[in-house]
Amino acid sequence: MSIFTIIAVVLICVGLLFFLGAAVGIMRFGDFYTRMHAAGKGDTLSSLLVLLGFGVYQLNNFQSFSESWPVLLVILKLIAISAFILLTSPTATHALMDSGWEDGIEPELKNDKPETNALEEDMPQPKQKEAQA
Amino acid sequence: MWQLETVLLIFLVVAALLSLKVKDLLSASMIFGMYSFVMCLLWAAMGAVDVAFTEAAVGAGVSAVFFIATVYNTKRRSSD
Amino acid sequence: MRLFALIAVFITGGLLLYGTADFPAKGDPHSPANAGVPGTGPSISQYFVTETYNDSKVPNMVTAVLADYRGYDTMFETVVIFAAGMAIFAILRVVKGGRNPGTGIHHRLDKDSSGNGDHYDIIVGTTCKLLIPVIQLFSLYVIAHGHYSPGGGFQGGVILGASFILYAMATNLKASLARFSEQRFMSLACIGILIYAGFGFLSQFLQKNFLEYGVLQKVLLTDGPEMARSHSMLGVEVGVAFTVTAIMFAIYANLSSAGDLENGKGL
Amino acid sequence: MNFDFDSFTLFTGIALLVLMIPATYRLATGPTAIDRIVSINIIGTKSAVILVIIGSLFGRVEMFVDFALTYALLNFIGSLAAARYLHKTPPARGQVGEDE
Repeated sequence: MSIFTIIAVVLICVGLLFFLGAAVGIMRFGDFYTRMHAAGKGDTLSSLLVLLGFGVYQLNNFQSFSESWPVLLVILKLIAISAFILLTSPTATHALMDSGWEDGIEPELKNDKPETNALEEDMPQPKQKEAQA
Repeated sequence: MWQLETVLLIFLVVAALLSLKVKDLLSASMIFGMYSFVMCLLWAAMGAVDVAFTEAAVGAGVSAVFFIATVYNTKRRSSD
Repeated sequence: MRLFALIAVFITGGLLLYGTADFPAKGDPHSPANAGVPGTGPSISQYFVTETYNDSKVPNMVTAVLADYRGYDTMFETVVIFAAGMAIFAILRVVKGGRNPGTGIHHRLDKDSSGNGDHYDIIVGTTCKLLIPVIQLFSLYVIAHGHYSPGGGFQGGVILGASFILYAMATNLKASLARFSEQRFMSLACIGILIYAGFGFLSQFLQKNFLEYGVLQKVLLTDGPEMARSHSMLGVEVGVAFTVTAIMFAIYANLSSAGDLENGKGL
Repeated sequence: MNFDFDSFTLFTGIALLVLMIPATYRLATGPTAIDRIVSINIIGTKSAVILVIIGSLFGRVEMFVDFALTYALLNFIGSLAAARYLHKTPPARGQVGEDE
């Protein structure tokens, strides 16, 4: 078991852990914006980690630059996929969040909860913006 | 490999049923996008790589956009 | 009535599942489709697997089957896509004057169509500005690399068309039509089919059958008919890609603006 | 130590598919349409990873990365189209979009 395999397994396992976090977040969180937070951040990072893990595993087949350039090409493409996910997934999250705000989805604020105690009432109220026209 | 295919087939059935159940046509077209995602994964798992590529390009890319553009110019809510 | 339909669906599905029990196993080399019926010689798939590389020097046999052995089929698939674009044009396109304001489909949209505020334009616009050249380059790779890896004219054309659609969604329909106008994409669609049919007619002029590329070595100046077939397949794929690109963008433009390309508000 | 990377890859793929279940749950019960669109976005990102996994199981990663790349690029277009749709139409709360 080479060093590349160990690094790949570690990267993939960490990626799966973040995927688990994103999955729990999208299932359990209370309102749309927090769910979006879990989805956008967790999924991007974890798919990045898993793809890079597979890229590191490909290094096992690498002997020399003259013979095994197809391996380098595969690794380059995996890095390209990671870069695109890194670029597109937050942008899509931003666009969807923005359209959700314009669509009239209210965020769940702290004083929406029924069980507000006296201590929380003293704290500064979160400012509620008007929806853009 | 067969474990992967079995789970994928279950997802396929779930996606097909959901896209029929949902009344909102925007959601239904997006769920149909999920159907084509899973279908593409199935083609790839069967080894039909060219078909999977076509499904990825057409199903994931443009057909969802066409459906949304059509819903945009018609009614959003399905009547049945 | 719904219960009756449900029962009918279950019976049909059960019959179909029962039918699949007789199928040969997946990838079975001794099934009739792969090994041929005993006593009738090798099957057609065996021929494709063993002889494709000798015939046309194309490693990806799916591309060879699509563009060479089944050339008619792919040509008329392209014509089907072209016909779909023409049908969208014929049904939706408003040629003169446009719809009356207030009676058209867009009367319920009281919002401004050009952008959704600065932050949207900056973030999504910048990302699309970075992405669109990469998508187009990748689609050209898919078209040109169809001989060696999955891909080809259809897939690459769809991706190229999707990049134009992405441009139209990042800015607006009018800006994208300024770059890829209706006249251009409609003529590009026709040019694609003409390229495909041109290869067929060229081989007919050289006293062979329609779409029999081997004879084109006199024109393409290649060494041997195999390389002529390979190069002709590339040309044919480029023709397919032209048509698919143009028709994808045409369908999007007509659908999203309800056929009113001049002053319609796209998605 | 005997470690089979292929079995580990298969396990990873099945684990990813199992982690799709919460997204599918949100897809089925999401209160608004945009929740569903977010979960579709997640499923699309996971699918690109699963394609690479299937390629690794076949031993032909160089063939499968091509359309994982296509997935990563084109998944964005669908989400952006849905976002544009929700931008361009008046707010839907209480009229359409809410299921049942």
